[in-house]
Amino acid sequence: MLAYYLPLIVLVPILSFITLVIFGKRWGGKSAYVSIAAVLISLGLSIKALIDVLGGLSTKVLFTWASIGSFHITFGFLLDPLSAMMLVVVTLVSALVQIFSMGYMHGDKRYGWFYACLSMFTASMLLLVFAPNYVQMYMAWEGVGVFSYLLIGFWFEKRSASQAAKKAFMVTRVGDLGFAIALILLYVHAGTLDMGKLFAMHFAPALAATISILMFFGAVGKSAQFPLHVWLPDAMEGPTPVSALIHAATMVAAGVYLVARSYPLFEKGPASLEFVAVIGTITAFMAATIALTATDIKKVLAYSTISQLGYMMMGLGVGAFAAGAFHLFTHAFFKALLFLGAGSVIHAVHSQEIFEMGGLWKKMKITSITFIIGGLALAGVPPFAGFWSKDEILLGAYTSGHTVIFWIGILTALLTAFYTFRLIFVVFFGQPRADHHGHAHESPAVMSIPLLILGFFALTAGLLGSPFMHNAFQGFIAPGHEAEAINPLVMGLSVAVALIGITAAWLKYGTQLLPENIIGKNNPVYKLVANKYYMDELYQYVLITPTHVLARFVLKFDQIVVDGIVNGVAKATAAFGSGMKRLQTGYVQNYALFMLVGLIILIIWSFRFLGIH
Amino acid sequence: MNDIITYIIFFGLSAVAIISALAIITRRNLFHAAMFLGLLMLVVAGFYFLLDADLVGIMQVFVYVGGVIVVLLFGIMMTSQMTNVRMVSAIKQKVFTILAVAGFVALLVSVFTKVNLSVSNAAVPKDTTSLVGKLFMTNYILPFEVMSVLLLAALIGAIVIARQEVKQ
Amino acid sequence: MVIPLSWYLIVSAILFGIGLIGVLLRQNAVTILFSVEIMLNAANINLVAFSRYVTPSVISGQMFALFVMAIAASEVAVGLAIVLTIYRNVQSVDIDRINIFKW
Amino acid sequence: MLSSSSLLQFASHNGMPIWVLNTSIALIMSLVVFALCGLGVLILVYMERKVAADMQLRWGPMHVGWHGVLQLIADSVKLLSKEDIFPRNADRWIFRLAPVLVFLPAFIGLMVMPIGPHLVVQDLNVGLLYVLAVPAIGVAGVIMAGFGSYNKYAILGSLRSAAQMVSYEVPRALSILGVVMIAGSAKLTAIVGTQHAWYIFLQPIGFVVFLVSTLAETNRVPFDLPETESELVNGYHTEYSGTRFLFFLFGEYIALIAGSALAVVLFLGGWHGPGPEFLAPVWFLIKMFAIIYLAMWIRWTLPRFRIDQVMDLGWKVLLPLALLNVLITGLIMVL
Repeated sequence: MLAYYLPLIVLVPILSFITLVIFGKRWGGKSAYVSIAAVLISLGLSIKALIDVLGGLSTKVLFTWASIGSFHITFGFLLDPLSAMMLVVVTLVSALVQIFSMGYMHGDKRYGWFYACLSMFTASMLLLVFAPNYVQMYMAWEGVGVFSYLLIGFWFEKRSASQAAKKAFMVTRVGDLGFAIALILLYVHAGTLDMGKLFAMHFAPALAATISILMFFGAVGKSAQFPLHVWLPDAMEGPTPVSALIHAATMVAAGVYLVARSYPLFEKGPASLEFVAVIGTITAFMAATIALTATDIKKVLAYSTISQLGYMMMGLGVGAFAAGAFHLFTHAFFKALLFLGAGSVIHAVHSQEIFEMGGLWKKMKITSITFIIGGLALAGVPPFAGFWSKDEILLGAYTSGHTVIFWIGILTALLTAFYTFRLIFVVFFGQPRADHHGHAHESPAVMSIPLLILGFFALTAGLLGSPFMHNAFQGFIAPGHEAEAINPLVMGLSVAVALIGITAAWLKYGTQLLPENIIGKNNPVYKLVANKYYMDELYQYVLITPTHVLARFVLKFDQIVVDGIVNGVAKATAAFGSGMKRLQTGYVQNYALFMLVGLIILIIWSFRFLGIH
Repeated sequence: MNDIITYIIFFGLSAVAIISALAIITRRNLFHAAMFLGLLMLVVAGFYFLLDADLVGIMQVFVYVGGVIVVLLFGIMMTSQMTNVRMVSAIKQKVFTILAVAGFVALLVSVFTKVNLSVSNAAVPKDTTSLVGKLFMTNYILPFEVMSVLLLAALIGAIVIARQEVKQ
Repeated sequence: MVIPLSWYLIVSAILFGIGLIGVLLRQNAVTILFSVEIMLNAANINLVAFSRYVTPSVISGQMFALFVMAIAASEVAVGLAIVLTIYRNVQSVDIDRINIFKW
Repeated sequence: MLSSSSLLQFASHNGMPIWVLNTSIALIMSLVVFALCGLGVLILVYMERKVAADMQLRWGPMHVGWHGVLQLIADSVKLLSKEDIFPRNADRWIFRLAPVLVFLPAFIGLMVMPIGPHLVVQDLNVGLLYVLAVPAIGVAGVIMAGFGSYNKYAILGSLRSAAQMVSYEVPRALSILGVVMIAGSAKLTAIVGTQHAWYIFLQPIGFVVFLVSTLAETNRVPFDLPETESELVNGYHTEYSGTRFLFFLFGEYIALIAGSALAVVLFLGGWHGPGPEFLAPVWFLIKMFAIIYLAMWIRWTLPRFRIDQVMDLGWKVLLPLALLNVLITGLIMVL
């Protein structure tokens, strides 16, 4: 069965990008329609692809991109359940984000450029999802990086935005280095970068583990895992729809997708999976604790994203491949929902500080309801999407015998529920804490309708993988990985901690029952958490400051020693030249005379010594 | 007897040639120098006739006397520095130059007299004009074409260089 | 063939030397142009003489002489144009006035 | 060479070296041609005055001799007896040399003209080139005349004249190419010999271009820019008088004769004509004088060009026409 519509899924947004780069400035507000139309076409084709895959299609469309000797780089479109799922998620979230942006970005002076970047960002991600080989994946991976850089720094007039963009780009590059080394190792040992061939090959476990861990470094960077998570909270400087796109479907999902896609490779070196699980767990727990203290609505959501990504990695790491992918799927919806909801709130009150909000429930019904749906999904309350997938992951950890990881997961779930509802209670309930959002009102339809759609998905997406539907999703994604039997203990525990968390949040923030400060702000633990475990400072002192010192030393060395040598040579040459220039009289006749003398000498020499008679 | 008249012609031409060449480089009046140059060209044409190269001789007259000399005279008249030009260059290399050139000429002459040149007694072709034409179109077609391009370039180049900038 | 080849060569060498002196010593650009013409003609005499004496049936020497004439013609045209331009710019054709190529 | 085998035999019989014979014959022939030229010029001047008068419906010279035929003798005597004037700052040698240099090349050019089947002084292989090249030396004479006179009108006239002559040399030489291509030789006798049909019928464009550029070469009206009385007094010979002026006059008329003779040789079948062979020179002269009459007719009927028009005509009309003629001829010959 031919599937030549697949390239169109990527090509249409790229065309939209080219068009908008050329005409975006002239068209202004109208450029949104081009981009949205493009992404809707992609969405339609993606749904068709998904249906085809459900109908049993699994195909590759390949083009030869470059041939270097015996090394052929193909450019292709791989369609299988995992990529089909991702296609739909990416294009759907992208479409909704773009529609939402029509309201959110209304009147921005670089409107056309914004949509151009969104188009290309989406296209890069789609290309990454489609990649049948690591070369294409790496290229698309970097494309995602570049356009995330452009979008995070979209308001580059703001110094913090441009700094955040640089930080995001550079931190992810650290991870990319590992990825690149992994690819080189792969090529050296296997001679190919085609996934199908690679996965069918045999690798020594140690080698596979090394390669996998290096590759995982890439994912650590892109998916903001410990210890390279520091860029993501700062990336909140970008426009909120961009945050939604980054966090839900495109950028951070790329890392998880990489691990999921390369899962056969990881399985060849089991140690790497342990590594993934540990990193995921640390990330999940650490980010959750930081989220407890964050007061910026987007920062809270950002840390929750990191935490959830940690969950996904944990799931993948403990062997629950389908659960990890499933969580990626559900998370995309409710996290996009939460971010767009946050965007709606910010749009209304022009502030990001949660303690300046409050009582928005009365003014923004749609936003509030959908946001609460998203919060419930995130907190893991049944029957919302997040419950099912998170439960699967915990179950996977439990059944695979990772007890410590399991308990930390449970604890993290508790924290998640707590900080999510802390956010909800502070923002939407109680009294308005600052008077400057008296004018707050519900957002326009272009913003609220995407919220409703996402709310629907956040409510229902989880059911696809629930036991009620016989774990249809897992069966679809990973037919080999049979779904675990329901464990009432795990499920009950998870529901319990979610409810406990919500209750605690209600007690603390929904009522005045508890005193203002249970934990003093000077408590060292609080300080540690509020300062994000001093990670940024650590980087500052361990990496950046020494680098600066080294750079200054190198600069001095260059200025004094290297430049000294170079300038010395130049001065010597100049001195020699100014001595020799006396020979250059500027009179042609003078030169001609010396030519003549030279000629005479040459003739005599040739007669005398060459023996010409 | 026929030989005598040939000798007379040769020496006469040589004498005139050398005298006019000397005159060219010593006359302070450029117009006179140009006249002597014309004379020298005619004498050289005479040498060509003596050497049975009638086409080259005619061409010498045609190109040099009819063309080059006229152009030179034009140029001289336009620079309006015809008479009493300063002759000796400010560069102080007079003695050395004359020594070097004398040495060079002596070297050439010694070579010419000492080297035994193989002289052939083959017949001279009758109609050189058509032979030259054929050679231009066969063996020498590339130089011929290159030469035509060169002449065109020289023509355009001379016009471009010498044209006065038209000021508005 | 009564006159030996070397006589022609000697005459042309003398003419060449005279032209060379003119090029090296004269100060007027036009005179230098004249001197260059003398040298070219001296060389041409050589070419034709060799052609006549060494390869009488093959007239390549004459061909070369014709080519030299064409080159000389273009040389005069361009050279004169340059002299005129120099004259317009510095009101002189003395070449020691135009040593602006010097450092 | 007039030479016939009988003369050579005569020479060898009497022990006379061949070079003496050759040289003496050449000298005698030159003298004959010179005398003929002098006579021709006298006839031409008289003819010009009569033609001019005829064109203007008047008598012309009538007093000296029958119908004024001796007027020219009188004029010559007057000119020869005039004072020889040197302008004060004139460059004497140049001034003296100029008339000779105008006159002599034109005269030498006539040396290769074949008047009859064997009536030619020197029949060169490169005769055609010779008749083009040698008169070109006259340009130098014109410039010398202007420069030597130390007179601004003379200099302007001579520069104009030289520019004009050099410019028209190009279309003139190119217009002849067609004839050379058909005849397959640059030898004048050969050109005439192959001319069973007059080349004017085969080369009409060539003939027109040749005639017009010959008129310009010889500075005849309507191309007599160098001596436009109204602007340049009398051009390059403003300062000349007496004998030297006579030389210029001679030079100009000989140039006209040479041009007309060349036209006859190239286009009008040379000496060919009905009747016995000894009539050949007569036919030649008749044709030549027809051309000369045509030139005079043009002179007295057409107004003068401006200098820019002259240059335009030469470079923009005649040169392309001549090239076109060569192209067409070549195409026809190849096809």
